[in-house]
Amino acid sequence: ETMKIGITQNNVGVDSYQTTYEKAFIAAAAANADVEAVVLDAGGDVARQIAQVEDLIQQGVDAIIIWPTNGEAVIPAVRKAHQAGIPVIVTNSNIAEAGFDFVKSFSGPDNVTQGARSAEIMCEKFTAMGVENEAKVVHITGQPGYTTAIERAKGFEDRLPEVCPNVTVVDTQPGDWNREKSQQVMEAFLVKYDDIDGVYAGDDNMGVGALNAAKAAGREGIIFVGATNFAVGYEAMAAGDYWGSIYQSPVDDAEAALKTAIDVLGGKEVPFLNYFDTPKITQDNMGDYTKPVF
Amino acid sequence: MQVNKSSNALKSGAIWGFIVLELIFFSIAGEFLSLSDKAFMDTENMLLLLKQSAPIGIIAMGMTLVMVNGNIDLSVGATFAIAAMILLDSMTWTVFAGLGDWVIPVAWVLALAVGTLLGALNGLIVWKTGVDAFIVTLGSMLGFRGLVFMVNGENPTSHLNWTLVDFAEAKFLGFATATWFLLAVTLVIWFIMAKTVHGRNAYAIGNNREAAVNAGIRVGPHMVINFAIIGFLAALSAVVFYSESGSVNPNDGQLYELWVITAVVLGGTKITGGAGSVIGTLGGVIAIQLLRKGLGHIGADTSTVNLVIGLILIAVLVLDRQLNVRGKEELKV
Amino acid sequence: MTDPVLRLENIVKTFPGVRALDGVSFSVMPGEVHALMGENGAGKSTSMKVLGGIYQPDSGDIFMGEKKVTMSGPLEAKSMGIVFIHQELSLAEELSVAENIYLGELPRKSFGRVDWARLADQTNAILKKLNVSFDAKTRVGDLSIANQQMVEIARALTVDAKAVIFDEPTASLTDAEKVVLFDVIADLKADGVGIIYISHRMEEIFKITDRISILRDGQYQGTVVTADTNEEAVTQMMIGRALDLSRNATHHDLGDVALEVRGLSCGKLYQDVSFEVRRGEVVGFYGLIGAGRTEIAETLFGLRDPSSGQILLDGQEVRLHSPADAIARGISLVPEDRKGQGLILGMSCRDNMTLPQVDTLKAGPFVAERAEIDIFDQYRARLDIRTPSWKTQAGNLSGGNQQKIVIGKWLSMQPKVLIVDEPTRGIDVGSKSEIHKLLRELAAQGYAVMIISSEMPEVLHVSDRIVAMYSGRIMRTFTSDEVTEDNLIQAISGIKSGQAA
Amino acid sequence: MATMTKQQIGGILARQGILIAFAVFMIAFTFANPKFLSVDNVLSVVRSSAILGVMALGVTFVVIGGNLDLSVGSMMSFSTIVVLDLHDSIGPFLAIPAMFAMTLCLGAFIGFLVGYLRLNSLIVTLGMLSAIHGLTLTYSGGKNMDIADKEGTWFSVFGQGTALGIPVPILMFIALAAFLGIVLAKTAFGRKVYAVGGNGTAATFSGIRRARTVFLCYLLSSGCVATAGLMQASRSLGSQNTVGQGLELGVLAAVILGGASLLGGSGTIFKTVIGVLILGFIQNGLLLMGLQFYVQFVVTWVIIILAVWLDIAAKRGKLWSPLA
Ligand SMILES: Nc1ncnc2c1ncn2[C@@H]1O[C@H](COP(=O)(O)OP(=O)(O)OP(=O)(O)O)[C@@H](O)[C@H]1O
Ligand SMILES: Nc1ncnc2c1ncn2[C@@H]1O[C@H](COP(=O)(O)OP(=O)(O)OP(=O)(O)O)[C@@H](O)[C@H]1O
Ligand SMILES: [Mg+2]
Ligand SMILES: [Mg+2]
Repeated sequence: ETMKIGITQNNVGVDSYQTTYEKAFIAAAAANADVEAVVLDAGGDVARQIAQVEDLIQQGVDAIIIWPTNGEAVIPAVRKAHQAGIPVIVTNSNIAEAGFDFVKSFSGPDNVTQGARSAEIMCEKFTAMGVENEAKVVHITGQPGYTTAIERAKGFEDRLPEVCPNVTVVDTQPGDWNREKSQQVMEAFLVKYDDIDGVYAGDDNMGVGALNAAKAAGREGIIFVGATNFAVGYEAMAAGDYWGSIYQSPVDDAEAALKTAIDVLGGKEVPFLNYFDTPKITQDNMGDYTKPVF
Repeated sequence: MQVNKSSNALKSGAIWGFIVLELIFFSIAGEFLSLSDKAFMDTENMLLLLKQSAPIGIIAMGMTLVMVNGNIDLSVGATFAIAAMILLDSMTWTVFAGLGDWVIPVAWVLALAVGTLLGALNGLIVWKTGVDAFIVTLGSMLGFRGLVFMVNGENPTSHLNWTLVDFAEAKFLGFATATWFLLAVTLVIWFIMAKTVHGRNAYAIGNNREAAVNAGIRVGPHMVINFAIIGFLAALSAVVFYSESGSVNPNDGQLYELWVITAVVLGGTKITGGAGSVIGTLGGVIAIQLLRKGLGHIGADTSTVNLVIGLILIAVLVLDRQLNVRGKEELKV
Repeated sequence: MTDPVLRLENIVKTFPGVRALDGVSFSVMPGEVHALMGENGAGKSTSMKVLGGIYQPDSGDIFMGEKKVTMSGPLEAKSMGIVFIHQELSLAEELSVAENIYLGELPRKSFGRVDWARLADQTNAILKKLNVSFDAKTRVGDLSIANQQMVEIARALTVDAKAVIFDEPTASLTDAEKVVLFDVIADLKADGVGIIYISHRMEEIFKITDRISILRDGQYQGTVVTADTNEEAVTQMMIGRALDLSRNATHHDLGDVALEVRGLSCGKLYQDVSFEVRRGEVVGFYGLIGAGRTEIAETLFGLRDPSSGQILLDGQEVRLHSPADAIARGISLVPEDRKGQGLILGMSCRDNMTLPQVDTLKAGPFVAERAEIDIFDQYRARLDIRTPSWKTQAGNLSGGNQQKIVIGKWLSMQPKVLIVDEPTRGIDVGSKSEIHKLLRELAAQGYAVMIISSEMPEVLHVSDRIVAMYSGRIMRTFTSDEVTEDNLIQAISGIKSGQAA
Repeated sequence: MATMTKQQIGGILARQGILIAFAVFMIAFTFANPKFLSVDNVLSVVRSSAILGVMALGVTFVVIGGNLDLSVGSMMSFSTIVVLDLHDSIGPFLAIPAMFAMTLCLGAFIGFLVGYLRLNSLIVTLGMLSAIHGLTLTYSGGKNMDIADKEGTWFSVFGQGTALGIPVPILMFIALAAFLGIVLAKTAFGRKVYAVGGNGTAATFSGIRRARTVFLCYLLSSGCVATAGLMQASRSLGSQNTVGQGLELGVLAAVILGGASLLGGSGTIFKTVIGVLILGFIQNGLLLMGLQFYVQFVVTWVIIILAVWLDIAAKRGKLWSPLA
C-alpha cells in the first residue's frame, strides 16, 4: 500500500532555496517506492494555499505537508484536514500556536535562532577587530510580511544588543529577497552613511547584492553577514569578501519533512518540534562544509 | 432592450466552450496522471471550485462594472488587504471589548466602509483631476499597500474568531458561505448592469464618453459610484475570505488585480469599455480557477504551471478570435 | 411682435492660436427656421457648442426669452429646452437605438430600473414618425452612418424643446431621408420651436429656412430674410466674392483604360460588378446607401478580398492584399468616414497629410520634414484649408477643413486612379466647387477618377459617365448625354430601364 | 496682449509640466539631504535606473503604438539567466548574441500574437509574464545562475565598467535613449508608430502595415529587454530567477509619468527618460531621508498622481477637470 503525500509550498520560484526544496522533495519521494507525492505551489497567495489544502483533502491523500504562506491564516484549513483524519506536517516555518492541536509535527529550521546566531557571528568578528564599541550596522531584511523575514530580523535585533551592546543598527530597509533590490538599497546607505562597519542581510542573495554595491563604491572593511548560505555567499566567503552566514540546506529541509510525514504515517513517535540544526558558517570554518548546490 | 443577444452570446461563448474543454481534458488526464482515486468532476470538487472562485470572483464583478464604464482599478489587491486588516484588527480594539460576538458585524461594517471609501477616493481623484484611472489606481496600488504597512507594520494581523470561522465554513444547500456571496454579488451586479439606469449609463459612458457628457449624464459622480462599488466588493471579498482564515499578511492580495482583470477580459469585457457582461466574467473566473485546480490535480510542477497558465490564456484569446471572425468579407483593418 | 426664443449677443471664443468666434450675435424666433451659414471653419459649430453648454464663451451673453442665462454644461442647456443634434455623430455604438435616443434620460421604474416597456413605446412612436426601417432594439453600431444620423435626429423629438440645433444633419442623408427630416422640422416649427439649421447645401437652405445669419472668420456678417435674397448674395456674404460655378476643364480626349473590373463579387456585399475607368475620365457612382459602392471602393483599395472576379490595372490583372499594395500601384482612396478612417485626430495636419508617403519622403534615414511642409503648404493653398499652422492637431480643425486634409492627403500622392467616397461631405460651397474643379483638372491631366456620391447634383456635375447601383449590382451605366435626373432615380431604385412608365 | 503671454506661459507649462515637476522634487530632496545631489549619488541613481530605463525605452514604443507590455520584467529575468548560463558554457562572445536571439524570438512571438493575430495585448503579455517565468525556471532548474570566474571576465564591462569617468550602464542608457529618441521622432517608422497608436484604422487606410508596425514595436521592446538583461547580468555576474520580477509595473509607471497615453498615439522618449529619473530619484531621495519603505510607497503614490495631474492640468489650462 503506497502512501499518498501532498505538499503545498509557499512560493516556489521566488528564490532558489524554494526551488531546490521542491526538486529535492520530488527526488526523495521518487526514491521511495512506497511514496506517491503531489507537489503544489501556493505562489505566495494564502487563498490559493487554502484552496490547495482543500483540494488535497478532497483528493483523499494520506498526509499533507504545508509550508505556510501565513502561519495563522492556514489554521482553519489545517483544522479541516485534521477533522478529515488526515495528518498534517508543517515544514520550514511554523504555524501559530492556535493551530498546534491540528498538526502532528513541525520540521524545519529555527529562524529566530538563525537571526540570533548571525548577530553572534557579527559581534564576534567586531570583537576580534576591536571595534565592538563603535561599530555601525545596517540591516537589510527579506520581503516585508514574510514569516521567515520577520523571525530572522527579530532574532538578530534582539540578540545583538545582548552580545554587543555598543554596536548600533543605524538603518533597516527591506531587500525583498532580491539581490538587485538589495544592491540599490545598499548604494543609498553608502551615500547616506560615511561609516558602515557591518551589514546583516536576511539571506545571502541580499548579502551579496550589498557586497556588490560596496565593491562598486570602493568601500572596504565592511563585515557582511547573511543567512541561508547560498552558493554565491559561499564563493564570496572563499574570496574573502564576505564574512559569514548560516548554513541551511533545502535538501535537508525537504528530506526531513518527507521523513517526518512517513514516520507519522508509519505510526512512529515523532517529536512535535523537529528543528534541524542550522550552524554558523564563517570564513574560518567554511572548510567543514560543502558548497551549497543552490 | 439589450442589444442583439446572439452576438454577445457568441462572444462570451468562447469562455464557456473553454471551460468545457478544460473539464474534459482534466477528467481524462486525471485518469492517468492523478494519484487520487476520485474523478476530477466529482460534485464535491465542483462545489469546492465555486467556493475557491469567490475571492477573485467577487472583485471581478466590480471590475466588470468599472471596465465597462471605461475605467480600470489596479488597486483592488491593496484594498483587499486593508479591509482584511481592519476586519481582523478592529475585533481586538478595546472600544469594542464589551460587544462579545456582536463585534463581528461591527468589524464587517467597518471593513466594508473603509473599502468603499478607498474606492470612492480613487473615483474622486479620477473625476476631479482628470488623470486616467489606470494611472490613479496604479498609484493607489502602491499607496494603499503603504497604508497597510504603516498601520500595522510588517507583521501579519491575526484574530482567529472561531464563531466567524464556523460561519464561513458553514454550508447551506450544499453551497459554502463564500459561494453564496459570490452568487449574490453576481446577481446584484448583473441586475445593476442589465436592468438599471445606472448600469446602462455605465455602458454608454464606456462606449462614448463624449456622447454621454453631451447627453447630460453626470459622468464624474457616476464613476465615483462605480469605484465605490468595486472598493466595497474588494472589501467584501476580504471580509468573506478572512472571516475564515483569520490572519492577513500585509502582502496579501498582491497580483489580485491582474488575475481579476484577466478573468474579466477572458469573460469578454472590452478593455476599452462599453461592452461586457457579468455572466461572461463568472465564466472567466471559473475558467482560471479550474485551470489552477486541474493542473494541481494532474500534478504539474511549478515551472510547468507557470508556462501552461500563460500559454492557455493566450490560447483562449485565439479561440475567442476564431469564434468571432465574421468571414472573408470582413474589412481588413 | 413676440420675443425671440434665443438670442446671442457678441459672443467671443478663442482657442490657442485661433479666434474662433469674434462677436457673434443673432436671435431665433419661435417657429422660425434660422439658417447659420459660413465657410468651413467660420465658427458655426463653435457658436452652437457655446449655446449647448459644451464650451464657455470668453465674453458675450446668451438670452432665452427675456432672461440672461449661462450654460455651464450640456445638462443645463438641455434642462432649458435646447436640443443639440451634433455635426459629428455622438452615439454609443454598443447600445440600442432606444437607449441612444433617450441617453441621459432613460425612463425609470422602482429600484432605479429602466422602464423598458415605456422606453420601447416612446421610441417606436418616434421612429414611426421618422419612417425608418430599424426598430428600437437595433444596436446602433450595426446601423449605416445615415441611419445613425436619423437616430441623432430622433433625439430632437424626445423632449419639450424650446430650440433645436441641427448641425449639418443632411451631410450623410439620402434624399428620401431628407424629406422625412424636413417633415420633422416642419412639425417642430408648427409647435413654435425655434430651429437653428446649419448646412452647406443652398437648395435646402432656400427650401426650408426663414432667415439666414452669416458668419465669416468668426465674425457676424448679418442676417437676411431668406425670401428676400438669393444664392449669389448669400455666397457673396460668406466668402466675400462671387462664385464661379461653371464646369471648366470640360472636354478632353480620353486615354487608355486605367482600371478595369470584371465580374467582381464580394459575398453578399455586391455581385458581378464590371466597369472600366479611362485615363482622363471621371466616373460617378450613384446609388442609395447600402448599394455597395463603398465596398467596391474598399476592395479596389486592398481592404477587402473579393470572392470572385478580376481587377485589372493598365490591362494587367492585379491582386491587392492591402492598402499599401494598392498605393504602390497608384490607387488612392478618400474614405467615407473622415474621423474613423481618414484622420489621426491627435496628429498634426501636416503629418496626416503626408502619412502615406512617409516611406518615400526621405532625407537620409529621416523623414524629410521640409518637403512635408512644402507639400502641406501647397495643398493648404490649393484647397483653402483654414488652420493656424501645420502643427495644429487635425482634431481641432472644423469638420470641413478636416475633410480637406483627407483630400489633400490623397491628391498629393498623384495617383493613377483616384477614388473619392463622398468627398464633399460637410464642405462649404466655395470649396466644394473648388474640389469639383480639381477633380476635373486631374482628369484632364490624365488621372482616372471614380467619385462615389449620394448627392445627385454633384454626380451629374462632375462625371463623364455615371454608374447606377442598386443593392450590390450595377443597374445601368449612363454617359453624360444620356443621363437625366429621372432615369437615374429609376436606375438606383432597382427599376430596369424600359420597365418604368 | 496679456492673454497672449498667458497662453504662452500656459503653452510652456503644458510642454514642460513633467520637467517642472521633476525640478521641484529634486530641489525638495536636496534641501532634505545635501548629499542627494552629490556626483556619486546622482551617478549611482542613474546607473541603477539605467536597467529599468532601457526597458522603458522599448515599452514607450509599444505604448505609443497603442498596446501594453507587462512581460518585460519576466523577459528580463530570462535574458539575464540565459546570458549568465551561456557565458560559462560557450563564452561571452557567443553568449551575448545567442541571448539576444532568444529574447528577440520571445518578442517576435508576442509581436506576432498582438500584431498579426490582433489579440489583446494586456492579456497576451500577462500570459507571457507567467509563461516566460516558467520557461526561465525550466531553463535554470530554479537555481541561481552565477558566473564561475567573476574576476577574470571582460563581461563585467556592461554593468560595472566606466568610460570617461561615467559608468558604462549610464552611457548605454544615454546612447540608446538618443538613438531611439531619434528613431521615434524623426524616422518613418516612428511616424508609423504614432499613427498606428493614434488611429489604427486610419493608419491602415493610409497604407501603413499596422500589424508589421506593432510587431516591430514588440521586437524593439524585446531588444531593449535583452540589453537590460545584459546590463543586469554584467552588473552582478550572477542572478536569481526573479531578478526582473515586478519591474513591468515600474516600467509602465515611468512611461506613463512621461506622459504617454495608454490609449496610444502620444508620448516621447525624452519624457520617458524623465519619468525613469523621477522614479529613481524619488526612491533614492526617500531612502536618504531614512523613511520607511512604506512611506516611500505612499509618497510615490502621491507623486505619480501629482506629476501626471500637473502635466495634464497645464495642457488643458485648468487645474480641475471640467467633467460634470
Ligand atoms: N477644440 C478646439 N481647439 C482649437 N481650435 C478649435 C477647436 N474647435 C474649433 N476650433 C477652431 O475654431 C474655428 C471654428 O470651427 P467650427 O467647427 O466652429 O467651424 P464650422 O463653421 O462649424 O465649420 P464646418 O463647416 O467645417 O463645420 C476653426 O478654425 C477651428 O479650427
Ligand atoms: N440593410 C442594411 N441595414 C443596415 N445597414 C446596412 C444595410 N445595408 C448596408 N448597411 C450598412 O450601411 C453602410 C453603408 O453601406 P454601403 O457602404 O454598402 O453603401 P454605399 O453604397 O457605399 O452607400 P454610401 O456610400 O452612400 O453610404 C455599410 O456599413 C453597411 O454595413
Ligand atoms: Mg461645423
Ligand atoms: Mg458608402
